[in-house]
Amino acid sequence: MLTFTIRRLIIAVPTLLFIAVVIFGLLQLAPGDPMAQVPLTVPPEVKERMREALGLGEPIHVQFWKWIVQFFWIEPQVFIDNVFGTHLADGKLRVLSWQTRSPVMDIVVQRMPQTLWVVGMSYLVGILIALPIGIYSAYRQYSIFDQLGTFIAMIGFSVPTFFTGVLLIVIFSVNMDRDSFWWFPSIYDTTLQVTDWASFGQQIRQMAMPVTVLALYNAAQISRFMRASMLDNLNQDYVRTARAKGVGERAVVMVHVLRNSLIPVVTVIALGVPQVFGGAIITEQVFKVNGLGQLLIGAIEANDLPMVQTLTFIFAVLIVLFNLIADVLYGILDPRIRYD
Amino acid sequence: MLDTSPPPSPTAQPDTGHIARIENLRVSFQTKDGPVVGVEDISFTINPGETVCVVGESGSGKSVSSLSLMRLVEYGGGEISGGRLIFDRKGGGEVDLAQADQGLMRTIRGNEIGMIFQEPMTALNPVFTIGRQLSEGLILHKGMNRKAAMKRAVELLREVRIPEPERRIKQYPHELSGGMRQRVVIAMALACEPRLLIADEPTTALDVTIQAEILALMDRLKRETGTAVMFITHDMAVVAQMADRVVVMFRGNKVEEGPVEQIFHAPVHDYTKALLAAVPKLGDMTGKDFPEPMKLFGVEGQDIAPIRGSDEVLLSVRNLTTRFPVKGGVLRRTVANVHAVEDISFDINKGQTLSLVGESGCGKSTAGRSLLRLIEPLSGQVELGGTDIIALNQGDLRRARLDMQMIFQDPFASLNPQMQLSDQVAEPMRNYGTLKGRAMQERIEMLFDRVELPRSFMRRYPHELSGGQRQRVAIARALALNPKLIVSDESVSALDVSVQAQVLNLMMELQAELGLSFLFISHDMAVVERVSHRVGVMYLGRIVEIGSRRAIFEDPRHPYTQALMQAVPIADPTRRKSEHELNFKPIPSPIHDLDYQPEPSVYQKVGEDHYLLVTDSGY
Amino acid sequence: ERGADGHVNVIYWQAPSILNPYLSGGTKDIESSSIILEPLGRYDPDGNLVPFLATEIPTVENGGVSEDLTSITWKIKPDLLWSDGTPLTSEDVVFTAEYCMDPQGGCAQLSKFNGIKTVEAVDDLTVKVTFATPQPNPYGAFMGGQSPILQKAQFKDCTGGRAAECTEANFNPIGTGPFVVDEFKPNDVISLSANPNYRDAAKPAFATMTFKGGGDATAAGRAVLETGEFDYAWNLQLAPEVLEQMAQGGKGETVAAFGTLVERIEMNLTDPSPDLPPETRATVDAPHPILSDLNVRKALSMAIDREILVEIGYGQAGRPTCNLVPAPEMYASPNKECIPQDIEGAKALLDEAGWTDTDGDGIRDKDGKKLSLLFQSSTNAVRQNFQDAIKAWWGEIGVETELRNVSASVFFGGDPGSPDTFQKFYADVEMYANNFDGTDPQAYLAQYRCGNEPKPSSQWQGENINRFCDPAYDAMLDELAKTGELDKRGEIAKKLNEMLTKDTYTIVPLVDRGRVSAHSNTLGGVALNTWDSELWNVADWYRIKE
Amino acid sequence: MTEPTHTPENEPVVETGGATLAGGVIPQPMPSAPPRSQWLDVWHQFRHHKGAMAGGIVFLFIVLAVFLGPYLWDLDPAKIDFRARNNGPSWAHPFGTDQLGRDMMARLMAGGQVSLAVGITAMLLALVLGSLIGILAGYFRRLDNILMRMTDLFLALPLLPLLLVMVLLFREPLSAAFGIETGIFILIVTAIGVTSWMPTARIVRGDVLALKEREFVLAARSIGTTNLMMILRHILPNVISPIVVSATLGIANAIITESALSFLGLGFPPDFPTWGRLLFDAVDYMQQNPERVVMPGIAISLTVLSVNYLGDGLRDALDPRIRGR
Ligand SMILES: Nc1ncnc2c1ncn2[C@@H]1O[C@H](COP(=O)(O)OP(=O)(O)OP(=O)(O)O)[C@@H](O)[C@H]1O
Ligand SMILES: Nc1ncnc2c1ncn2[C@@H]1O[C@H](COP(=O)(O)OP(=O)(O)OP(=O)(O)O)[C@@H](O)[C@H]1O
Ligand SMILES: [Mg+2]
Ligand SMILES: [Mg+2]
Repeated sequence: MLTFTIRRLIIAVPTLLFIAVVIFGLLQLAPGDPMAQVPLTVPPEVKERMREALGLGEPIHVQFWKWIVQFFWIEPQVFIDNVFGTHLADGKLRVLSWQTRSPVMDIVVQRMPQTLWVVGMSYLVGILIALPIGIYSAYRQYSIFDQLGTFIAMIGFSVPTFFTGVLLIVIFSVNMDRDSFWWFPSIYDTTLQVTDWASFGQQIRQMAMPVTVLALYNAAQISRFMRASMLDNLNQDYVRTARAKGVGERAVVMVHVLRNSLIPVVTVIALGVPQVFGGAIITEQVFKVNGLGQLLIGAIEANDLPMVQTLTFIFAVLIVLFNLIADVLYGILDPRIRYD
Repeated sequence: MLDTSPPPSPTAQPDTGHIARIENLRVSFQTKDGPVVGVEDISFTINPGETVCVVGESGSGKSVSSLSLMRLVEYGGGEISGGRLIFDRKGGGEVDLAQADQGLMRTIRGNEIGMIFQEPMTALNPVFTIGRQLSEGLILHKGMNRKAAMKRAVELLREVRIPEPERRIKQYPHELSGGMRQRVVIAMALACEPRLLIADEPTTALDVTIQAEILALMDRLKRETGTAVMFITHDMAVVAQMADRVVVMFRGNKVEEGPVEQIFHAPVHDYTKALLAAVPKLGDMTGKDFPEPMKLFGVEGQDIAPIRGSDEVLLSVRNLTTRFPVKGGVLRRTVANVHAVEDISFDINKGQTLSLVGESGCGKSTAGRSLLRLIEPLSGQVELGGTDIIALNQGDLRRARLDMQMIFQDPFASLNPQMQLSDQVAEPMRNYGTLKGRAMQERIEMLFDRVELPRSFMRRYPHELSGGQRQRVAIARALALNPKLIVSDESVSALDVSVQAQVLNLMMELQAELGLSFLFISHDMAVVERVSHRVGVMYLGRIVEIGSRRAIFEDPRHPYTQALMQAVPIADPTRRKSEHELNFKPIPSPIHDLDYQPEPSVYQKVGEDHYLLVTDSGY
Repeated sequence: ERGADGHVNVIYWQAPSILNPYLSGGTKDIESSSIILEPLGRYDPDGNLVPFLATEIPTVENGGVSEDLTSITWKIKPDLLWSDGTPLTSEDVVFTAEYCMDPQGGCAQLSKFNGIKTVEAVDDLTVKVTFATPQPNPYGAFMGGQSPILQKAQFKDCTGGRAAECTEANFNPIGTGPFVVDEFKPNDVISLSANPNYRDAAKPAFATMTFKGGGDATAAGRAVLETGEFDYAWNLQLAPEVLEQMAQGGKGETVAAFGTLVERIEMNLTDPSPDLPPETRATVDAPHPILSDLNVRKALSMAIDREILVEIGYGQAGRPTCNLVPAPEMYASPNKECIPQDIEGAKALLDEAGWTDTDGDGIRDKDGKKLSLLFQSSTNAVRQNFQDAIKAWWGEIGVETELRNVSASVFFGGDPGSPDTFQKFYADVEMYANNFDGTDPQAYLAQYRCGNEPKPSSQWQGENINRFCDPAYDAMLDELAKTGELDKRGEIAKKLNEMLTKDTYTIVPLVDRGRVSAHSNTLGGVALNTWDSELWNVADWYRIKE
Repeated sequence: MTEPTHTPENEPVVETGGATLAGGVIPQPMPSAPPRSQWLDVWHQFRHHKGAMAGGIVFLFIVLAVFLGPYLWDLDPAKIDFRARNNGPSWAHPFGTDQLGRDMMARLMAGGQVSLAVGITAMLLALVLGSLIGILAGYFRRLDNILMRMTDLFLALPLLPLLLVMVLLFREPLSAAFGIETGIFILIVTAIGVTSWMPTARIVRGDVLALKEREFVLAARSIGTTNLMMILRHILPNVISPIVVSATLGIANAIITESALSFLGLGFPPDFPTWGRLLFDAVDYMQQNPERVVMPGIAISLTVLSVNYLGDGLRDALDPRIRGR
């Protein structure tokens, strides 16, 4: 397992480099121009000047190399500087966003809190409700509970968040009285600092709706996989053995069957974690959370290539990492799986 | 429909002191061809401290009855459609288990009734270590903490004669040999010292020495704690050794019941007579050079001719070595190696049978699999009819497999749970396109007939069968292609002796007709004696003695071989072996450190076709 | 009294990315920075010039502009302080010009400084701008939200190529405006507080301000009109009935004002057929087989009911127009001819021009050429409604229309590699909106000069989208550039406008689009301004006490 | 003892293993019906699955309503009627009208045709791709790394630029080759399929990794099963349940993604209604005309729900242990 992990980590380097190249190529190929958002009143020759100022005139491989150097060499130095108070990166050019003309990484760091609070929390909540529902639905297949769970999960998955989000806003922000307990803000305040109980309460309130919407969506998906996988294992002979030992139904299901059913669920969850960092574009937009998802979509729309490239690459690193974690977990969950 | 009506039950007496009483049990299953009755009408009792052996035809409902007693049939799609299952609980009160709710059953299962399942591979949870699974019941019923339970688990493993239990306890089921798994299941059932132990063919995968030790263990338990045992087996010798009373089952009914001597010496029912007549006895073949088919009960004009085979070498194995890594630590790194097969060499001639016998876990299955390259051996040469198997690429290997087939030790695990039996048997023919359409259909039917499976089973799925029936499907599948070599790993262990006799005869017939060769792996010495031309005795990964059957059986030289012969039980209740006849030798382990360098095997010729290992084998 | 009214919340559904308008042309950035940075003068809601940092607007009359229109002299109000307490001087103004005119800087507002020869500080409070040629409209630089004054001290190391590296300055510019930045989270939110050194001691009334960005117009509208969480929402481009419904929330009200933004259909005078080689496709070398016919263009315009378009798309924020330049008054042609829909007339016109339905499939044709058009636009709910409606009307007069919508970031992206940009115009007609900065349409009209069309040799850059070319038009443009008298200018501009619209139907204006914004019932002092930043007068905003 | 009463037809057959003694002391039980193909069997089972049948009926109903409905309700979904804008349900327009006065019922039916076609085809494409790649990666160790790294790559690619590039490269050639509508259909389906197969692939691979270590796979290899047959006969039926779940989720995903694509200009022309787009357009009108959001929402959910139950039925039919219960 150790050698496997090490080998995979080594392979990850060329993989990621390749991904970086492909992303870069894709972004170059994709139609669009950083000047798209500049009003039409700005004449073309001025736009041309602005483009040049962004470094767009340089050949593509130079642009790519610059990004590589900035991302892999200068940004880590900045990180070290921040941690240890050194001055390695002083005066060196960091990866700069074309929209804001500021270091991309600073904005990413700025976006982390709300992304984790909202998207991360909703993922966590989603998993926490999905697993029990999936397990119980499988255990009591076709019971009322299962049917209801199926129904809600399907609605949750097939009704897009741009609808459920707005629905919640209409119910809880528009139609509730501003002073009632059930009123929730429709606009997320990213400047809110949690310092005491009151601000914590406020934070919870403003998270409530986006988290609900996203958690429903996540839970729907995970619970379906959990249920299916449990169903596959509930009838195996070892379950009978466990029962013959006098193990309670709870333990039979939660220990013996669950462990055998976890592989697909682990996969789905591991696939979802990078998405957390990718943000939830629509939900963020509906509730104005302005997390990483909004950052990415905004950057794509504005053709802010350094930003898109950096965000996507960070995303790629997480994907590779979490897929590796999933693979390692497979080996731990099912000792029969071999990777050598 | 049946000309058998159960004799008046001797248990109709007032029920004082019975630990369990089964009355008119009836169990049915839903299959897509309509309901099927697994057990039609069974009644018998089990008294404290008593061993009741249930014998009978394969598929007669033995396992189903025992599962009913545990109320586990429901989970397998069965339904107790009639009868009562009275169980006397520890506290005194009697309960009808057939009516009990699952909550009550939970406190009884494992604690008051322990069960050893017939197929140990599938019965163990593949993702938990042996230790974890063993300790579970202890923690649950005995209120032990994890550490104490683990300690007890190690003890239990030692009791069931598993070498190096500290190490094994951390292994997973698939890393154990068939016999070891069976012993784990036994240990699991014994863990809480239940008042009633249901043992469903607990020793089929065990060699005679370990079997004897396990039987002794159960006997001791019975004596010391008054545990009652319901013992399901096909091995009449074991019945003779163990039983107080015997229940004979046939097609879902009890046909005869009585004390063991009575059953053995004065059987009443036709089936019982047939059964006893079919029991192979060690020594039957003394003086004969070649194996010959068995005389079948009730078959006239059987042509019994010795099978000579040829002198032409079909399979030649040289210095075959296979090792498995033992993983340890959080990172699951290789910390040691299991020297499962260590430098073994042998030949098999065309049309002949080589039997491999030996202690459970000594590497027989691994040897069989390695030479078919189902496990990649570490080193060695294997030549089948002139082709070097080890050198083949995957495509050629597949073609070569047309000539070599394997019957797996654990038939349930080796059948695809999603496929109908007919499709499973047809698969090899489809794979190689040997037969098609009608011809294939006919062959499948023929094979089903020959292994004594009703054709109506063709549409069933593996889990709808009894253990023996599954084994026969596996045999039919291996025979489908008419291969040149069959590696048959414990292929008749789950069959009742009468079916076993027929299946063995079938195999020998094919051998005589088509010149089939067998590598026959078995624990049943009487069967080995019956079918083999040559015999190899394995111990701890090496062949310690190899030679013609006559030489080995009539003149065993190696101390292990001698011990093995000694331990063979005799199918006669009057000639029971006592416990002190057994010598409980500590069992060495095949697990060695990474830097361990084994010596090569060197043999000494002691007879015309009789070789003895001179290298230290650890015995 | 300054800071007495507490906190005010503003929401812009587009989030500001930078607070330096010289580095971004985006409206969101210009408007957000206008809270902090101020120009010498601004346009008021009626398009009049009003002094801000200057004492007065220089004109020829008051001698601020030289008679020959080649220089303009600004006088700065005395005793102005930057928010850091240092005095504002003419050096800062000169620096601002240098900053933007630096060739390496990529200044987005460079066109404001067009034609400037020198900018000199005459004394501490006087700045003189000299032009190379006479400028009838010398109010480009230092006027309006696009070109405010930067502090030299803060930006002196940020000129040219280093402009982008000054994140700190770009995010926290020191200004003279009513608020200063406390924290700026790019593309998200700005926290501001009252400028302690603001020139009017009583202003601003609010102590702090949150400027939130992101989401969409619906959400922004809802936050002001229905939930009351915000006080001001910018540019609520929503279907009128949706806006109406929101307004029933009772928490706020909408305000509308008109500028020069016109939603129009552009006719492609060149052939966009994919069968043509890339060098000639959609270039002047290949005239359009159908749309070169004036009658067709006219008929297409006649079939459109602009009143209904306004009703379904803009409500109070739109009015039908036939002009490319709808305002200011003096430049706007009175032409209203196109407003009544005339289906029958259109049919007759087409019949007359020889476009008849010969094969009976309901689609007109001529010389084997079907009257079938590809109509593209950017993705936007209102535009798609327009497309659907126009398609239906054109269907009535026997014109087949295929619709296509393209993501705005691609459509307006100008990537020469993409076939879907509005400049490339690989379609027969397309619809979008455009306007001009300030109140003078000269540059705007000059876009339609011969040779200014996008073409492969210019990397498809160019503003003459229709590939219109008329020497007479160009001649009049030259005349306009030379004319200083306002009445005369107005006349010429009207003429030019009509040449493009009424006379040739090269451009078919549809709707004069106003701006709708919303403010809460308790926010006072809002004066919606379409000629400058909407936040031009935040200093005057206050809380209405119940 | 409660002896169950049996009618003669379903008299249980006592078969406990066949004749024990050849030559037959006891007669062989009669062979029953000849073996049927496994798939017939699955079909049989499927037909008797309550959920699957209900799902099937609903699904059929939706398909019929969407494809045959327009013959009964022959209002033109593109017919604009400015006088009837934003009407609520009435006899003339049972589901009301939209902001241009178009009949919602007709649009729902027209939209359904596109959404169903796109949803199902794209889902199938993603499913086939995902399962294929997942199985290959899980089964062939040599392919594992390259295929999974490719999956990583696809997971990492930013969706929007990818789609934009696809339009850029393929819209005109496809339109030229297949006509505009078919061309766009192919483009959309491929775009959705190509960008949504990765989760399926990873999930299937995970299951296959565990599955291929099972003994019956070894046994199948020993009887000479080729890799192809191994996959088809042994692996695939055993990983069907995650695939089925992916299918249900995939169809919902495809329908929604289609509507998102139209914002990129990748979708169908803007005058083409689809469920996703109807829903999206209606969100702004949620307070005035709630039926406008509710109807497409129900249509999508019902489709997904019915496909889910069909999938459940298939899964149960393929699991011999559940069969017959
Ligand atoms: N789930 C099931 N569905 C249908 N039939 C079943 C099922 N389980 C068992 N049977 C049938 O019930 C009968 C009794 O099976 P059982 O397992 O009790 O046999 P057994 O006596 O233990 O045989 P063996 O010695 O071969 O293990 C067999 O004919 C078997 O085919
Ligand atoms: N996959 C594996 N991983 C690790 N160890 C294994 C594995 N398979 C077998 N072994 C070990 O190899 C040794 C030989 O096993 P094998 O199955 O060949 O025994 P056997 O002779 O067939 O025994 P039995 O008669 O009990 O079936 C045992 O110690 C077993 O634990
Ligand atoms: Mg059995
Ligand atoms: Mg074995």
